[in-house]
Amino acid sequence: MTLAFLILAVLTVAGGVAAMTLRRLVHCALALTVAFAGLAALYLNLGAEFAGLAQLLVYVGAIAILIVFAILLTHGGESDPEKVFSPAGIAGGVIALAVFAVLGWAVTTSSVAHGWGAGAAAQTSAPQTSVREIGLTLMQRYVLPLEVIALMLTAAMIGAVILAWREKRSVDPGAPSAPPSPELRV
Amino acid sequence: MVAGGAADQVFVNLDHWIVGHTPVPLQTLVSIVISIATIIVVFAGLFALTTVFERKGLGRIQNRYGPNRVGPCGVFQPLADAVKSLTKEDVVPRSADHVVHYLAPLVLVGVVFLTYAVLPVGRNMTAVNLDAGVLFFFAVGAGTELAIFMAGWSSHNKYSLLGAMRAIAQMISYEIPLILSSVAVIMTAGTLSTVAIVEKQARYSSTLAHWYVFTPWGLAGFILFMIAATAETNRSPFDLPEGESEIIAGYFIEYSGFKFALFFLAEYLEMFAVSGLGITLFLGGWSAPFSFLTWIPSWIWFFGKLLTLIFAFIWVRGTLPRLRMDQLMNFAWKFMLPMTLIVILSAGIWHFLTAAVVGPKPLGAVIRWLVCALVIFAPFITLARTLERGRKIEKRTYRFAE
Amino acid sequence: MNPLAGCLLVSALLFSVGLAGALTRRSAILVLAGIELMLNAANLNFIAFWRFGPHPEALTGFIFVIFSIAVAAAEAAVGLALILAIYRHARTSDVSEITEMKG
Amino acid sequence: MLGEGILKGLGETARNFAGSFVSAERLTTVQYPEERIAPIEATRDFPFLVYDGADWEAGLRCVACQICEKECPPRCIHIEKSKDKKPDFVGKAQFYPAVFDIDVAVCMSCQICVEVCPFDAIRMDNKFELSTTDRFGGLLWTKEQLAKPNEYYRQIHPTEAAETDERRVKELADAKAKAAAAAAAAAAKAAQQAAPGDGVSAVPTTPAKVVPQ
Repeated sequence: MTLAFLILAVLTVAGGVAAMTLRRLVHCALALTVAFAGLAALYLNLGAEFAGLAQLLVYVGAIAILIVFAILLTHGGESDPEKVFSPAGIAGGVIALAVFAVLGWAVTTSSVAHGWGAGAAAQTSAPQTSVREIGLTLMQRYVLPLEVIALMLTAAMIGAVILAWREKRSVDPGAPSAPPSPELRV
Repeated sequence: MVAGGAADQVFVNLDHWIVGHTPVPLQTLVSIVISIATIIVVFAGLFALTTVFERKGLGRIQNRYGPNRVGPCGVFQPLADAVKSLTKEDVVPRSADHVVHYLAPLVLVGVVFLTYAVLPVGRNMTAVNLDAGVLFFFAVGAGTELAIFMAGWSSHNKYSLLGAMRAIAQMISYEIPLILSSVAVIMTAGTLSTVAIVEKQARYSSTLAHWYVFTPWGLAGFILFMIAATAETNRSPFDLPEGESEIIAGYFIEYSGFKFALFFLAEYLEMFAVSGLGITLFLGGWSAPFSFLTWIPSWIWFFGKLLTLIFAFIWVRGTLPRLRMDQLMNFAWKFMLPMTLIVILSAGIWHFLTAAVVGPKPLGAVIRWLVCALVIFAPFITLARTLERGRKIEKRTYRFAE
Repeated sequence: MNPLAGCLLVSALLFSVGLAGALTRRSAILVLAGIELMLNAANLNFIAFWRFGPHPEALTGFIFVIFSIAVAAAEAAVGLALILAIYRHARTSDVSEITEMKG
Repeated sequence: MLGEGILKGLGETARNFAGSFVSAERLTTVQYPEERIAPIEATRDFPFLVYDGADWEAGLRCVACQICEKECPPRCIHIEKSKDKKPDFVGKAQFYPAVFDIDVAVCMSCQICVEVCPFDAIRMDNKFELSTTDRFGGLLWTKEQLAKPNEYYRQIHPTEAAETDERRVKELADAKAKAAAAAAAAAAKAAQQAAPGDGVSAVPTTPAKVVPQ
């Protein structure tokens, strides 16, 4: 439990909390990015260099940008501050607190955390894993999951493209007419 | 072989000497501070030089002199610019999101400086020798997009938002060919570490170095990499995000004074960083092209190559007009992406066409070269033909002008 | 507190924050963001167990995280495309207003 | 082939780049404060007042007729007539401007003042390095600042000045002839008075007033 770990943990959780509570959606997205980056730094701190960098590349470089784009394309930047939380807000918060209580209780009392953690606490240096080893493991032992993931990514890409494809508006007089397409606004 | 002699390691020895003379508990800290300070000073200085050389070079291309007033031949021009930008009023729009507006240039410059950590600027001269160096470069570089978005959105100006959206769309599109063209090198070198990639290229068979740019896939990959890098750093002809004629300055339209200077700095630093990565991946990093030139210090080689690439950037900027948005996107997805995939294929073929397959040295090497070149060139011709067939060039007719 | 328990606690906290967000926020995008946070919390657990577990050289947790990141990327892409499609249809991305399945 | 045009363009710019170091005629830039292009003769910007002789106050051609003040479209000329008179170049007693100001911040260099001046007193200058740190006083030019010798005028607009000089010489000659004629007439009159019945042969028929062109 080093100081660096503590600082990064606080940063990450603060980013997460800010992302879930701030009023403007773009601020939420930026706070979410802080949480993602903090997690990447936590991975690096734990010695998982490749995973940390992959997290940074995928989450900060792609997902955060995607979320930002989605916010702007759905006019999320101008949501009125009255209706940020849903009516079931308090119930949700209580459920989350209950989940945290259970998880925390499990962590603090479990023998796994104490047994392994106590044993590994002496093992201060991170296990040395080169990118080469990771690549070989991926290509030998986990080659089938890798292929499945590749297939799934392709399917997801095609699906996302089809979903985002602008549908042809059928002329339906009964349907409530959409407001005239408003331009991109913050 | 003591390549480069004493001059080669002069900075490394200086660093060791300084660290050796500090008290032991402070040594790590001092070593880190020295690395950071060196990177900042050297590359910020290079930025200052580049601004004046770019303006002079563009001037020469347009048959002008360029700046030549401040100091001898105008070399103190950056100093004058610095004084100007530091003394200008820092205007922040009233409706801007102040915190994000303030943070955006800082995040941008910080992120760009981070990417320099893995660049080997000379033998034993890498700030951090990461096992996943190239991945680190791209992962950290992804932060620039977010910083640009922050700048564009927080200014609360439709032009800056448009510029930011353009910049992000462009950077994401061109990041794919950028990474894919580096994949060919990573595949052949078998490592993600920038230091190891350079060391793989710093070997010599007879006199010629094993630079990847001397292979057909390396040459094609290098060209594709540099095109993608130009787009990635928003430089002309891909400078749509800041197109003056339509969206004035794009995402930094509402920035003035020192913050504007920071954006300017970040843009150039990005260019140096991505050029440095191109040098590391394709042009042999700090190594000399011929074995009889190894007496020149390694850092001179690196910075010489960097200056050459910067000149190429300036040259291209002085030549090509700005693209249109749809042309830009079409180029990325219809040309760059397939070509980079073909380069990866060619690199794979190169890897397996060893001497055992194609025969002994002189003839075998030629066959290997030709086969790999053909694998790239034939699809290139086909692709170019296909793209040109779809392009209709007609005489324009004007409805109202005539 | 030992390092593993610390990691697990941070992860639990992050998971609860994500869960609270996903349950309470009205914006569909933030619901998705909350789910991403929960996924990330799970990833942190994998890394922690890999790091402090008995067999770090087996790389199981590590590889799982890499796969999980890939899945998260796919999930985000499809999820946001869905939100866009719904927004285009219903002119809102507020989950408490999207109550009809009729198109 | 794809990329051919780009290479051609790069070749062109490379030629420009290298050529600008080799051939001087490629670089058309004039390094302004050190080198400068001589202004062409018809160049004009702001008016000045012409004077003859060495003393500017005595030689000022302006007679404060105020035609230019009235004609000036942006009303940038301000003239106050003197109370007394002084002789002009032909010796006739004329008013002179006690105050003659031009606000060059307002002047639009239309040259109408020059066109209408019957006395060739106001002409256009070609001096353009006129920066000042004083927005109000610095741009309001008084009589002292406006007065420039005729030699200066000849120097900047030689053709125009030659025409003016020629006309003025003729005017002077005419005036002298008229004066001589008047003197002759006076003498004849005196002689007639002295010896009535003598002829009036030598009187010239030139009009009394010189019509300006």
